[in-house]
Amino acid sequence: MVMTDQKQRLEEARKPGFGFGLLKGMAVLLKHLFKRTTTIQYPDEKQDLSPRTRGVIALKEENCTVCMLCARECPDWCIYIDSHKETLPPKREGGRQRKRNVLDRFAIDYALCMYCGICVEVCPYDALFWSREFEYAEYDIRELTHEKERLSDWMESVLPPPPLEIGADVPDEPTPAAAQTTTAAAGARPATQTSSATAARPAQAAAAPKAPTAAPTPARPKESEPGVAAERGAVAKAESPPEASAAQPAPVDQAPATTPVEEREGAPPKEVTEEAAKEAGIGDVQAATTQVPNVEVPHEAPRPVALEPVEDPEAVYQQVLDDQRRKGSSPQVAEARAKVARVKAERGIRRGPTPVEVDKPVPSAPTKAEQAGAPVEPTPSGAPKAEEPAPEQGPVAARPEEAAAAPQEAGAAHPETTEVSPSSGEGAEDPEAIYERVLAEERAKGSSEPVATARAKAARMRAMKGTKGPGS
Amino acid sequence: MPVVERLAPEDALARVQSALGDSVTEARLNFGQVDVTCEPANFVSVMRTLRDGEGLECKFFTFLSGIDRTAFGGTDKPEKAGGLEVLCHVYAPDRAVHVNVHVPVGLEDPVCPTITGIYAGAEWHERETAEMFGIRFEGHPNPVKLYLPEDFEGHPLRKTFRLPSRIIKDWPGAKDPEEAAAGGRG
Amino acid sequence: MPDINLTDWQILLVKLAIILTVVPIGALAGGYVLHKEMAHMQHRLGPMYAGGFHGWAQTLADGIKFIYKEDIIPAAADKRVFTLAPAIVFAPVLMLYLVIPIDRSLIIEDLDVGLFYLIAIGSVGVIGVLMAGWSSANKYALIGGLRAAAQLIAYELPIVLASAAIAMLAGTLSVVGIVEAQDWPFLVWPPGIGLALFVVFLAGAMAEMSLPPFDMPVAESELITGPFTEYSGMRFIFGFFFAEMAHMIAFAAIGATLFLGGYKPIVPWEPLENIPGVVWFFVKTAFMVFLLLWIRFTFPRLREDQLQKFAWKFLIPVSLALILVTGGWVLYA
Amino acid sequence: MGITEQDARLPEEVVKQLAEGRLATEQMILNVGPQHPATHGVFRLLATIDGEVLVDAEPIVGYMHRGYEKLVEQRDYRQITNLVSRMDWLSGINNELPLALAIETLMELDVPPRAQWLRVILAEMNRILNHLMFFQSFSAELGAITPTFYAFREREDIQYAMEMVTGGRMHFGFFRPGGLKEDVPRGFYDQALKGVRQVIARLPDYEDLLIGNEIFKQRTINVGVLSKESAYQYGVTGPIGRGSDVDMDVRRDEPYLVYDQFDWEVQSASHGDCFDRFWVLLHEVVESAKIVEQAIEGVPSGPVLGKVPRVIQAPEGEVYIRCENPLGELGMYLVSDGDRRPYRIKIRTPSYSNVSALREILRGTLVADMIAILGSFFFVLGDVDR
Repeated sequence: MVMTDQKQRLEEARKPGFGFGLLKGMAVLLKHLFKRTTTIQYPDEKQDLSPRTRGVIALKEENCTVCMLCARECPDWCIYIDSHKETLPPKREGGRQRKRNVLDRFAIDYALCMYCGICVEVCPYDALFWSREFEYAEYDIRELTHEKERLSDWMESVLPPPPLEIGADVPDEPTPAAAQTTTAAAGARPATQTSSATAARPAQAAAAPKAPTAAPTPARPKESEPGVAAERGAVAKAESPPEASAAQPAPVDQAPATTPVEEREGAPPKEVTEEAAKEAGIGDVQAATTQVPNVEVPHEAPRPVALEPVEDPEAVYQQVLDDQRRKGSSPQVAEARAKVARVKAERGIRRGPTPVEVDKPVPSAPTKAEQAGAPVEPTPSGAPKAEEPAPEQGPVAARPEEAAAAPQEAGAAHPETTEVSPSSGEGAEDPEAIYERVLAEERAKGSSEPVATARAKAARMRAMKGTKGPGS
Repeated sequence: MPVVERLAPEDALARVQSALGDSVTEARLNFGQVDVTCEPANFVSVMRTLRDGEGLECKFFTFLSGIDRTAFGGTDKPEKAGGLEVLCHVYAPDRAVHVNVHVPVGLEDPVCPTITGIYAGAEWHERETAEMFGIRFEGHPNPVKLYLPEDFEGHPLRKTFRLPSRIIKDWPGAKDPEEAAAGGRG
Repeated sequence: MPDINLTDWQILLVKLAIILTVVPIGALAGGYVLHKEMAHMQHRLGPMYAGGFHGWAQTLADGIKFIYKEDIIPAAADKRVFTLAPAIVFAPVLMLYLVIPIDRSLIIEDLDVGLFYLIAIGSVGVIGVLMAGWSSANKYALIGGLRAAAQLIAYELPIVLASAAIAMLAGTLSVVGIVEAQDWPFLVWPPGIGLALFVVFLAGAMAEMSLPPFDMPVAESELITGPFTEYSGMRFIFGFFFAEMAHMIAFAAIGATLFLGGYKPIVPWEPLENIPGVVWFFVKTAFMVFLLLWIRFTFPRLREDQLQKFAWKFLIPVSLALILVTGGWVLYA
Repeated sequence: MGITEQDARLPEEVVKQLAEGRLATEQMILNVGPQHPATHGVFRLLATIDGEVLVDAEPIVGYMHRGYEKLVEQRDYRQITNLVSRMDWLSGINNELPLALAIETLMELDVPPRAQWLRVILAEMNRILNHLMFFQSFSAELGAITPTFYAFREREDIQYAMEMVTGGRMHFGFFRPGGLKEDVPRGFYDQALKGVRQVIARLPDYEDLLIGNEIFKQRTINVGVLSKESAYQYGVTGPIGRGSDVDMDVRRDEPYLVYDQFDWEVQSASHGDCFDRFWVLLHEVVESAKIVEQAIEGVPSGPVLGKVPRVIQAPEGEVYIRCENPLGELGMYLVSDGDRRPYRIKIRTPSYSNVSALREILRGTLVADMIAILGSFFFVLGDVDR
């Protein structure tokens, strides 16, 4: 009996001792005297804080559309935004005059802020981020109200979100049952209609009903418990249906992009992933399952994406570099991204549109799922390549083959996102058309009027500027 | 001791009903817990029965508080609004039975008998409820404020009490001045 | 000793000067050891910045800081008693150093009744503690002062008895005489008796100095700082921290002298005789300081009544018995 | 001894007692707190002492009352999650749990299995953090300073794992109605395992330092005995209740999340004194560590957020949900009228009920025991005052 055992130990412990307990305690201290200390000498050394650390809120000013969502959701009423409207001349002959909000003031009173992160969470345009910075104490409480200049400075220290742990998934994935029931209906839909985020899902949905615990990524970091990993791998192997892997080359092109640092750097080395994937024989499923956006931010109309053909690594490098610079990334970041792109090009890795090669098509949700970009595996089956000039297909360009190969998996695509997702070929669309379409979509989704308009406007603006997304 | 006898919620309800009989005006199940409503006059006897009653033995006192239902339903459904009530929750550790006792009290001079004689732990809870809702607990051994300063005016958890912090400052999330002055959503 | 003719007064002044420099330096060093030993036993680094190398100047910096702090006397305090108390705590501690032999001839005053003197002077400081507690007009201070007084009464006896046994073994009350009597340190010879006496002495000394686990008079989680709750600045540092450190080192030195053979080598072995007595003395004192601090960091504190019980029902009977045993040893061995 | 002139000025009763040779004593009011090292915050104990004996001790609370129950009525559900996290600042994520469960119950939301398992992991890690904190504060109050630093060292690894996931060290704000805010980052399992295994590996040291220490035993055994009957009467739960043989643990009695899938024991002891409370506290750390290890082994894959409407709006209704907070039963009685803000939430915090029992057991103890009892009552002022 465990209970009596426990009681017995307690009674044993309560018996008076004869002083040996004192000596034992002294021995513990003596033992520690000769151990290395764990102190971090703070101002000289600093702990490597987690990328999610809620240190301070940084503002990416260009992305702010003055939608006021953050200020409205803030429980402490500590965000102050001032703006004015500006009228721009029509971009084309005969077009409408455009109005846009110009941010005059964006201030956060950190004396009031409770660091809950709701503003970061609700921001539909990825203008707010958590930075790990925490050394911004002031002598006067009034000086804790930081204006947008200071907030923008902190963008420098924003890290890309870390890759997710084994078995992570999209939050709004249909439950196994739902997946089954929706299979038929969704299966009929052309794959091109699925949004980027959804693209990753079919295989998983297919696998899910059978083995909810299966399909962890084999790309578990080396330091992980070998036992656990092996076990998991085995389970996954045994349970994941072969079609699943075949069906899932899916480079998920959700594009983080807004974060200044190359997301992929956070991912485990590709080689490891590949090897492990081969071993487990489910590589692609994994890839798809591990990285997906997991935020409840509303789905936004994807933007037309121009996929330029890129062959030569150096060219890739240059192109990405220019691209990044144009977008205003800091030089280091731009260079890092460009290098990553080049390395990929050199290795002949052909991926789907990733944040590097192609910019992020979806302005909101997926951006927070940056890890997505990471260990997506090169697909032997000739899955979408970044080089493929397939502008009409937008983010989902990758999908047709798979859809053909495994219609029932594709069918499991998330119904919600399916509806919302943009039709392909919007690349050719006129900004005004985009505006109208996005507005209609948002309304259909049930977004509130201001949000819908704001999104639509944002979409139009981006279309006009020719940028690829607010995150750029 | 872990739970010795698990009761289906219906059985629990039946037991409570048979033990309390007419002293409660209503008894029903709510998410697996027994909800009873009784008059203030019967409150003490109901609590005593719950604590000592055969097969009930709700000896664990969870909490006592109040609910001001006068603004229930908001402006949309004002017909749903109710009055003020005292809510007491007790639990039978041996049977995992929860009983919520609702005691409606009048809005004008709300009075409720104390149950400190049955559950000693009710002392603080009653003091808190008294200052927060303005409900007087008759016979309470130490009827002074618990949290609030002695000279505090008003009863914060009444719906008529507005949070000053939401009044003195304009809502920064507002898109126009009227909205701002209206104090936003809260 | 060079042949310089000094008057008695001049000699006295020189001796005073020596004490007044050595003791503060010792106390500062003791404070530093306290910080560092505590830190490393607790898996930390302790002070690392002040002075550059491993924060050696930390206690000095602390001392200077305290000197610059405002000296506050509570309005309700009995001012004369309040201001006098720290001096009364500190002075006897200084006087302890008079009779401790650092080497065979390095002693300020080799009194014939040196041991008796140590015991007598060592307990005077409690009067200061009691004065501080009483005059502060603070209830915590009062409780602390009374606890200190009660503690002293209880623990003076075991110390006296243990010292008496030592005097019996050495056959003299002179401290130098006691050291000379130790061919082997008393700790190991007579076997068992010496160790038992040492434990009794240690417990008594720690209680008298109110070091944890006998720190009920200060008990920071109960009485804030006990009698010194209301003190600040210089008075606090001298009455409390400085006196405590100096007292601890003094008792460490006394313990080293009485039980570890003072300036003599740890074992009577020819090669070790070449090492100067000063080195032996400091090594042994340092060991005692380490031991006292080690105990201090490990244990929770006792309760006042438990401490009294421990003293009257355990330590005093045991030390009385030890005197008998020692007497037997002296007679027959 | 005769009565001197000075004595004659004393109160008559004292003079009489002196004349009879009895020693007269006088009672004294000792204000422990609101600023006092042993009260972990602004808690005041109005103690009437006679010498070192406490004749009476009245806990006075409210110095930190922030009016949570009012504040939550002014905020929507998403905002509340971050607010309740701050009630008991040592167990933030456990505070969010009953709120999330209550909303899910009213809205009939399905929580994906992965989210449930991760919730268990996070909640139990938070429990370890909390218990280690009280382990250190209790020993520090008894005068042993060293365990403080060991406990903080152990906490750090777990704390870091929590930070990896939530971005916060105390106020996590990570549970959402329907699941979690986001999935855990890679490397979390390893960090968490490292943390809990380290704690388990070092527990023997703790036992040697305190449990086996004779002085510690003297200070805690048979000190501050809380009877089982009183524990029920005052609604005392958690390690304190279980130390008094109130063998209640919501995780076992009415399993929520997936607690019924793990192999663990409810620790309890029957003497009701400081030692037993501490014993239970320390051994619960092991149990929590066991749960964390098992949970990490078995986390299913899948989403971490179920199908949740964009605006959380609980339908009309009321429900009482309770969870086993590190310090005891944390319950929330949620009344909703269908708005996006709760109509009323009665928050039943464990520390509040536990501290209300203090007065009863403090009577007749010594001043030094008072400190031991306060230390063994493991309360967080923010949780008492709300």
